[in-house]
Amino acid sequence: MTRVQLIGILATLCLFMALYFVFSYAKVEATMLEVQKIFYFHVSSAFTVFIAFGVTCLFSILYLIKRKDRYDMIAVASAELGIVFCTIVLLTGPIWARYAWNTWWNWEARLTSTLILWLMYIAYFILRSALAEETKRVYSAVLGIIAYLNVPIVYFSVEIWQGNLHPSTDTKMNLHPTMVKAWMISWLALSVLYVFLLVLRYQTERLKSQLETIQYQQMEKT
Amino acid sequence: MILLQATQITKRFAHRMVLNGVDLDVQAGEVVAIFGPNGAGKTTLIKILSTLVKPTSGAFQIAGIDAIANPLRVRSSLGVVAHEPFAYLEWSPYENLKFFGRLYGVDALEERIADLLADVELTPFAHEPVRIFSRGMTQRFMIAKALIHDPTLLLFDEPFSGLDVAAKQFVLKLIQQERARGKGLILTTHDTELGYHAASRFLFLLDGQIEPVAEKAEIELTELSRQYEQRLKK
Amino acid sequence: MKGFRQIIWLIRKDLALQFRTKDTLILIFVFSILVVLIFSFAFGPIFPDDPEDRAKLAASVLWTAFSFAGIITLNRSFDLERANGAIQGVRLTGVDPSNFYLSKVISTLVFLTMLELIVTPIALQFLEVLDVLPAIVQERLLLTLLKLIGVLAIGTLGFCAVGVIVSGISTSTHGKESLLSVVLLPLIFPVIMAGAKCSVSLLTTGGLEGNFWISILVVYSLVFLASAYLLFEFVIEG
Amino acid sequence: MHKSLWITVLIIFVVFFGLFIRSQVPVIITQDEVFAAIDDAIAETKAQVDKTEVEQVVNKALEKLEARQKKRLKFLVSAYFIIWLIFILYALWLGQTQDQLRKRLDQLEAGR
Repeated sequence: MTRVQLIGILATLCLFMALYFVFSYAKVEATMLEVQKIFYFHVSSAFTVFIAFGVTCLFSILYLIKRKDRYDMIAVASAELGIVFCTIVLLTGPIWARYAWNTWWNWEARLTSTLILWLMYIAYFILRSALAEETKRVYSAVLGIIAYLNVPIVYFSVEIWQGNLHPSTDTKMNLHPTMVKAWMISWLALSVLYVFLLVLRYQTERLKSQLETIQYQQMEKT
Repeated sequence: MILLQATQITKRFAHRMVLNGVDLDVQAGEVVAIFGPNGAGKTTLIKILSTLVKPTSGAFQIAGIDAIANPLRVRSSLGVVAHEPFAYLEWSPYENLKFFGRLYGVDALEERIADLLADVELTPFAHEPVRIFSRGMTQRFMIAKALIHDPTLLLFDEPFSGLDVAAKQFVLKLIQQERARGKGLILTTHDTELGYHAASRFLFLLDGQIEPVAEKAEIELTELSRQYEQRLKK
Repeated sequence: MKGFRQIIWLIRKDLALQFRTKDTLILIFVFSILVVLIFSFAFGPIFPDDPEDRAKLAASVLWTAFSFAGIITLNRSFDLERANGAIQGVRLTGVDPSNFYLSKVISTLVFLTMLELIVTPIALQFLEVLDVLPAIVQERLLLTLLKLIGVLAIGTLGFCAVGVIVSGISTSTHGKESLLSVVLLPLIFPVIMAGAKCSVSLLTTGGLEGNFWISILVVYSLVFLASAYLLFEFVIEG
Repeated sequence: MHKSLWITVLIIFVVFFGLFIRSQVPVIITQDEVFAAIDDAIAETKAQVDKTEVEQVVNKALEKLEARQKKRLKFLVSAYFIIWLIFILYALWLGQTQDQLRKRLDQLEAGR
């Protein structure tokens, strides 16, 4: 059994544990009742998005300083995972919205900013695929940093743009201790899952680069 | 005086080694001709030596300054003529020279421009946009642009390609002139005859590696051509 | 000091080249007018009566027109540098990449602000905004217009701060210049949002009292001017 | 990673998730229990009420509550199902890409 498989099994176990805590352990919330349970994975995913894009930014900076291909691979892998978690936030958000406000999309602040974030990093990948091989890594690193600098500004301005529809501060205060615990465990589970997928994605990137090297070597010969 | 010293320069594009351990040095008053077929890495080498492209590994100094760590500092002692004009073709030679001269911080710029344009025989066209120039005229303009700040080391990438006989002779003359002024010069070409006339030392660049050949005093043109043909066949 | 003079010469170069051919100027002028016309046809001839709705319409038209005109300008500007390796010529003079960045931001800003000066009054007239402005704004019409163009200029500064570095990257992809809009628009979302809100506030109250959107514009511009100033070296030098 | 492994994870998820949801639905409240409870309540409060009417109202109320809960659970289930589907599809896709890359790498290595 490889180390990656071990992390994978750990991630799966953590996820099932989180599910147990969410559905059986945590008390049902008073106003939103069972639908509130979407919140555990929805918000945890949103946090993981920040971590993922943060890792992209960090390794982009490291790449610009050290110029190791490894760092670029980690940055790209993490950006892609950020998009995956972003997609989850964007899909579960409307489900919540549909129940709570009877509409699929209502320009609620944090959902809107997540959408902008999602578009930003989709653009990161579109641009990356169009760049020439020599400049690709440096340029996407620059973009990775600029995009992340944008994150707080986007969140802040969207927050002002739209008053708070989101169950933010006041409901959080009323969370039952069991809910807090379930939420922490969900977040932990998603973090472990993030690490696992990051390793998998990074491996894929390395395999791709190995394959390209061999292909070029063979082309040289002929 | 050593103007340029390069050791073990390598350049990898993605997965392809273009340059594989290039050693090179140029003294003042020396013209080094680098012969090589298309795709041998001549243009890449010139781009690296002109600090426009970073090498994958290796080191080189220009006038004693580490050019990889301080590319901005060494650029003022470089004059580069490449395939592309490196200039704004909507502008006239005069406007280009004035703009680049100012950026370099050239003193007595107006006189310098007048002298240079006279040197390359472009005075009558000083105020025409470069875009309408013939290949030969553009090449002369490019050489003038490379010389505007009186650099000590000149890097010419295929300076004769696409020129007619008269223009080739003209460029040859300019090269000799600059050499007489104590400049160092590297030129790349695949034409052994022109290279022989222009240079004082010869090198081959094959498969990303430099092979020293000879000083001009040691070798005849026919022998040089024969050796080059032979190396190409291998 | 030398760096400062170099910036001035680089800006003069940009403006001189843009005015030499004039095609970019004409292009973005016609483009902006067309955007205004399309909105006018879509909403007109009867525009919303409420002054605030009318102001919102005007703000959205102006910011749409100027964002896309800005994208066209940036693409053109960097095409000019990449064509014939002109930018390599500039690099060879030993100009600090950060100074090159600043010159590009300023020249693009000057260029777009000129466009805004011309197009804003025309757009406001076409959308019949001037007639419905509240009395408080009517009294100080000229001042309000100047303030509006000031806000547009600050927004454009933020736009250029990010736009110059992103177009420096995107123009290296030959033939895929349209990528710039996809990459740039999400990044400048705060600018467009804040700029539009400021414009609405100006057109309805004549001022920006109690409006923090202007501070978002300023903060955004400063954050990205500073970070792109540092990062631009990697775009130019690789 | 094997495809079958991920599909197993998905199936286990669906089964467990179904059990969790099942355990939350109060369908265990039967008619008899309702009658008994109403009898007890009337006896305790000694109120003068029409027993059958109360029974009807209580049953109606229970039905309504159950319907609402079913709606809520539908939302909940779809949300978590989407989350798991995305994770598993992404992991599957990654695994498949890796397998293909490894296969081609082996082919190339063997060809040398």
